Amino acid sequence: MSTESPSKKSTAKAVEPEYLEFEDGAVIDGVHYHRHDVVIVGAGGAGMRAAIEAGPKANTAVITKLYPTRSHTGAAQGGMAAALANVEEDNWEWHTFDTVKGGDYLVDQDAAEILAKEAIDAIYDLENMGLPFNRTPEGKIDQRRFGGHTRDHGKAPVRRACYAADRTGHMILQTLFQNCVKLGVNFFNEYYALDIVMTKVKGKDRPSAVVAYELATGEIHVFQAKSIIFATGGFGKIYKTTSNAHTLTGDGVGIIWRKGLPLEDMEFFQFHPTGLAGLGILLTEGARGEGAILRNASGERFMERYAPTIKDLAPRDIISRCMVQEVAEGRGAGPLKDYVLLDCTHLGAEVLETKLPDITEFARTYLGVDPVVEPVPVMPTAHYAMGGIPTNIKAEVLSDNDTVVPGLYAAGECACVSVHGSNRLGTNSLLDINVFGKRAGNYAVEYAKTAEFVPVPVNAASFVQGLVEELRDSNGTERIGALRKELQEQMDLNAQVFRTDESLAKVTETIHTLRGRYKNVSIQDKGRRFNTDLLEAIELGFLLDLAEVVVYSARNRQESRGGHQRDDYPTRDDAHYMKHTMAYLTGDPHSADASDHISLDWKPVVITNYQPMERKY
Amino acid sequence: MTTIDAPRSPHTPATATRKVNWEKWGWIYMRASGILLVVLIFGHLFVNLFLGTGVRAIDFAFVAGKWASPFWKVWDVAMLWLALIHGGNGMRTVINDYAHGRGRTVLLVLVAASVIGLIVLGTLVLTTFDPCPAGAPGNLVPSFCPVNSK
Amino acid sequence: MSDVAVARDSSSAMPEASIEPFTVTLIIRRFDPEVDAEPHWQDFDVKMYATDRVLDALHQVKWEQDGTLSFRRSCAHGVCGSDAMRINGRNRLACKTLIKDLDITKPIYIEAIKGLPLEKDLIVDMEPFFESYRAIQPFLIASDKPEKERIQSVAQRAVFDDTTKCILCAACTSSCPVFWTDGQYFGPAAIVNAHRFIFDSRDEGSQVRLDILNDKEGVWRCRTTFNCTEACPRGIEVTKAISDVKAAILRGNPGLPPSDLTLTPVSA
Amino acid sequence: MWSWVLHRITGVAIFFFLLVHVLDTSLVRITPEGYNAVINTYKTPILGLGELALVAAIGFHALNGIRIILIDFWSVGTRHQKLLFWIVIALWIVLLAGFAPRQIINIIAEMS
Ligand SMILES: Cc1cc2nc3c(=O)[nH]c(=O)nc-3n(C[C@H](O)[C@H](O)[C@H](O)COP(=O)(O)OP(=O)(O)OC[C@H]3O[C@@H](n4cnc5c(N)ncnc54)[C@H](O)[C@@H]3O)c2cc1C
Ligand code: HEM
Ligand code: SF4
Ligand code: F3S
Ligand code: FES
Repeated sequence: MSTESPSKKSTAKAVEPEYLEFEDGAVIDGVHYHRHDVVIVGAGGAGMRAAIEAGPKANTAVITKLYPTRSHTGAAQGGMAAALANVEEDNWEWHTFDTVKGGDYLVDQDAAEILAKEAIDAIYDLENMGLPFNRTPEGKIDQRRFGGHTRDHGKAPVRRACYAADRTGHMILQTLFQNCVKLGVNFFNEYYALDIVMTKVKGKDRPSAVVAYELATGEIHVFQAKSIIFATGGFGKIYKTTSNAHTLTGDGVGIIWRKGLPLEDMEFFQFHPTGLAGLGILLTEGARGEGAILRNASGERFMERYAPTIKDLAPRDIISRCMVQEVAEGRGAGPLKDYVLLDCTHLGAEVLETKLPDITEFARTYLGVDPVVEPVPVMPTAHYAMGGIPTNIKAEVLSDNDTVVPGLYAAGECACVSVHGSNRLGTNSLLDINVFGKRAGNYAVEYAKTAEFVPVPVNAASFVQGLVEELRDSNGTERIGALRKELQEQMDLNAQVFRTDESLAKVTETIHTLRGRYKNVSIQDKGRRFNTDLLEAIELGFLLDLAEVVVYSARNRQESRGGHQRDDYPTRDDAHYMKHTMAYLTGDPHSADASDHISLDWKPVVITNYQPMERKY
Repeated sequence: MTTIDAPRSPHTPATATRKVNWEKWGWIYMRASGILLVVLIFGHLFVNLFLGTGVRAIDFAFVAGKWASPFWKVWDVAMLWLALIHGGNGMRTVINDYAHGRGRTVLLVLVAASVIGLIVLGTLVLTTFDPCPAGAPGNLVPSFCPVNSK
Repeated sequence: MSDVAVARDSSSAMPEASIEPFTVTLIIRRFDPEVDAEPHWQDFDVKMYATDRVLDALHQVKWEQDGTLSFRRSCAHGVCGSDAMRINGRNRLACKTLIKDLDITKPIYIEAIKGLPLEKDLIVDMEPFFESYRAIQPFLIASDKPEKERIQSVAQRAVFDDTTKCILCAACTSSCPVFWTDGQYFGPAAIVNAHRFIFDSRDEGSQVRLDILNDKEGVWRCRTTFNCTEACPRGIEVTKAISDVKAAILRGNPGLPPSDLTLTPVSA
Repeated sequence: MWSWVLHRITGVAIFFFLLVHVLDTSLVRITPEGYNAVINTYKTPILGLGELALVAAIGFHALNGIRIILIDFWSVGTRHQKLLFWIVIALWIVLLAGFAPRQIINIIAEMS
């Protein structure tokens, strides 16, 4: 271990903190040290798209807690939007408009323009990499309709979603992985990033390394890098009912949050109305498009009461809210009266088998319910985090409304550019991960080409070492499973589609108590190899942090907009809230009053072409 | 606990060496010979075990009588070659699956040796066969033998 | 406690009684590399609902009884390929196997997939599996640089549709008796992924992949036992894919269908 | 799986029988007496049953061999592999039903 700084410029003063000098691959005091120009955290769609750009141009490493092909991008079904105009007239400007309107005007319009414009190349890139899109009779990429995508600013639905059967996400994930294999991308599989090291350079915090925990061995690795890209996906697991994977615990967003960097628009979470009850597995909107009907316990078609004209085809947010209301007022079906029913029985076996084979299979497999003869239990399911790590259009992470953190990038669901505003349009997320994943990769390389390595302090790994050892030695009485369950249930009850100041206050209280109980947690697995017990505890820590920011930001936004529906403030309030929420961690998270450790700020929305209008279809 | 070797130590595709591809031809041979063997073996079994009084009918005279005809000679030579090579190659597959290292080599050599040995032996027997060996008693040899025409 | 009677009662009265939890015994093959010399079987009783999956049962053990139980999982609905394991002697995804579809009057036996090195409990080392995958060059090899998409007819796209569904769960490879013998065989999953490109009309690397699989450890080792086809949670006709590759090797080319495009000149 | 296990077992068994069979048949080249002596042992009841097993084994191996060949070369063979397997079993039973009674009668006749 050397006390010398590798940075030649800082030789003058000996009072600088101690820095580590090491070779790539060195092991010092049991900690492994690596050095790469670019380090990407996460190997979902966004991470691998970035790796495909960065891999060939710079010394790149990808750290991922899952084998790349296990990432949740693979679960996406519907499609990926791009105005190719392969089947009918379309252009990217219409796509921009739809995105802005879909996001209830909280979208940064410069970013939305890039999204829509670069969508076309993003699709061709994927096709050229080998993605097996469905084809038109002319052999071109086929396209289909999707909610909210229209021609000429809302005149009629347009066929804009490129797709590969109902497995678009799967194909994207596989294709990107295949190309990573082709390029020989350097993956560190089943490495959990748990911290980012910030080094003070000329009084400013600069990211110098990522600290990761290797699942197989329990060893700690420090990855020094010039550019670091976060692509760690969403955090749907703060909710009980979610379409998200067990592993979507928002680690990346949590790491950034703990460093005092801001998180943007965290109150906006998309709830998809038709998830399989209790499981959250998604049933496509297409079912209602085909004529399926939502019913309560007494068989009543309750949407008739709430939306007399469009009934079951009302927007996602409205339907989700009505469903929750039915259940809250005791009209839920089932033994616990905790779900409503999606009735497809009148559609007939043929429509179900041919047009909706997937949901038919899911319902049969997972609920043992055959949609041909019985209605399917459904409830809204937490689906997508619109908010996340704030970035600009170069995918650079921001430390406030406009200051860039040099060398730090974020892309995909963990980031907030913001192209989704307060409500994401279907098929725009697969697009987001490709467009901004690619950008992140390119800008990260560009930066790494000229930048110097930021020195890594000697104690770089100590935070993670402490976290891991403390938890491993923890012999408390609280079970992680029980704490997580309570968090998720309370979030479902109080911070789901239907929020009031009262409910949000209640769940804030829950989170505070859970945080206290979390200190007394019991870790039964004391081993080093594949200690998933320990990692679930760490993940729960991130979930608690993020749930609190979501709730706190939601409490502060006293209006209803897109995915954020406040019952006590049921309308959109552009005068006060036409702006992004920026939340910062400013104190000890254990303090009783959330306002003692979270502070909020606002960030203006970038408006280029489209002035806010009432959102109706 | 399962322990396995590293998969396929450095891979050299067939094109790199351009040798005869034994795996492919072996595979094809198993099928081609299989088809022929169905005819040959069932014919053989039918004639030997089913016609007449089954295995009781078999004795030197029966065999010699059959082999007096070139038709059956060719039949049996073909069956001998096809079946032994088919079986030998099949045994090779089985050994490759379950035996490793020295044991594998030993077993493979044993199989190869017995196949070659038996093919040579069987072919010699068939080609040099004399249905009426000198000095054999008439009741043991076929009726057409000179012993019996006296 | 083994409450077999409860299980029998509720199973007979399903689905009405499905809201009543019943007790199921899991017998899990445990192995902790830091402690055990050999794997051993351990029983757990869990309270389950008819609609629960084996994955839920494993979670209940991990979350409420024994936190040391280790297994992989992510999506929980059969699309990520994390949790292939041997359940009652058959390779399945734990998240796609419902308790009620098993015979709950008997204990459920759960162990890691076979043929790959056991790491801990239900976790195996997947590296040999992925090494075979990488060896068949699982990516599009094409020299042209089109401005837009490459043209491919609907029929050409259909030829390899089945094998694009693979989620690399290893259920097939680790159910193959030939793979069990020495782990040297490429295995069905690698062949499935080679098939996906060999029969893609846009690909130019078919010959290379056919050569790789025309090898000692290639397709000829498949003895058409069909275990792979039966294990595949995505319903891929694995053995058929292998047969297609064998046929292509014998033929010397993939024998793709001709482009049947109804192309109208786009010059105007 | 089981079709393959049986195919393998029967294949190996037949191979070993064939080794012995070629050797004993070769005795014809040496002396008719020697050959007949050996062939007579085939006519004991125990080996009579063994012969039945041999025919059963060859029968299964051959029928299943044809099934494998169909799977390999018939474009929809893989899809019907289970059906083909049951056909193999059915034909095999028919084959044995034809052969076994005669063989058993022969065995009994030999014993008396
Ligand atoms: C059921 C479902 C259906 C959907 N359908 C559509 C659709 O049709 N169209 C559409 O556009 N969008 C859809 N979406 C949304 C879209 O799929 C996701 O938002 C998008 O795939 C997210 O990609 P990502 O790369 O950001 O994250 P992910 O694919 O989730 O990847 C996250 C990666 O980060 C890694 N990671 C996480 N934490 C750590 C850590 N601590 N250390 C190291 N690595 C870590 C993981 O290993 C993983 O590789 C759907 C989402 C769901 C859940
Ligand atoms: C009667 C006609 C026969 C047919 C149709 C036949 C067919 C086949 C076929 C197609 C295979 C290849 C199996 C595969 O690749 O999975 C095979 C394998 C084999 N055969 Fe035959 N065969 C016949 C007779 C014989 C005979 C007479 C013997 C013994 C000498 C024999 C011994 C074997 C062996 C040992 C194998 C290898 C088994 C394995 O790899 O699992 N077969 N047979
Ligand atoms: S072919 Fe099927 S069983 Fe094999 S890895 Fe792919 S999905 Fe899994
Ligand atoms: S299980 Fe194995 S033997 Fe062939 S048919 Fe499947 S690869
Ligand atoms: S957890 Fe993803 S396939 Fe089972």
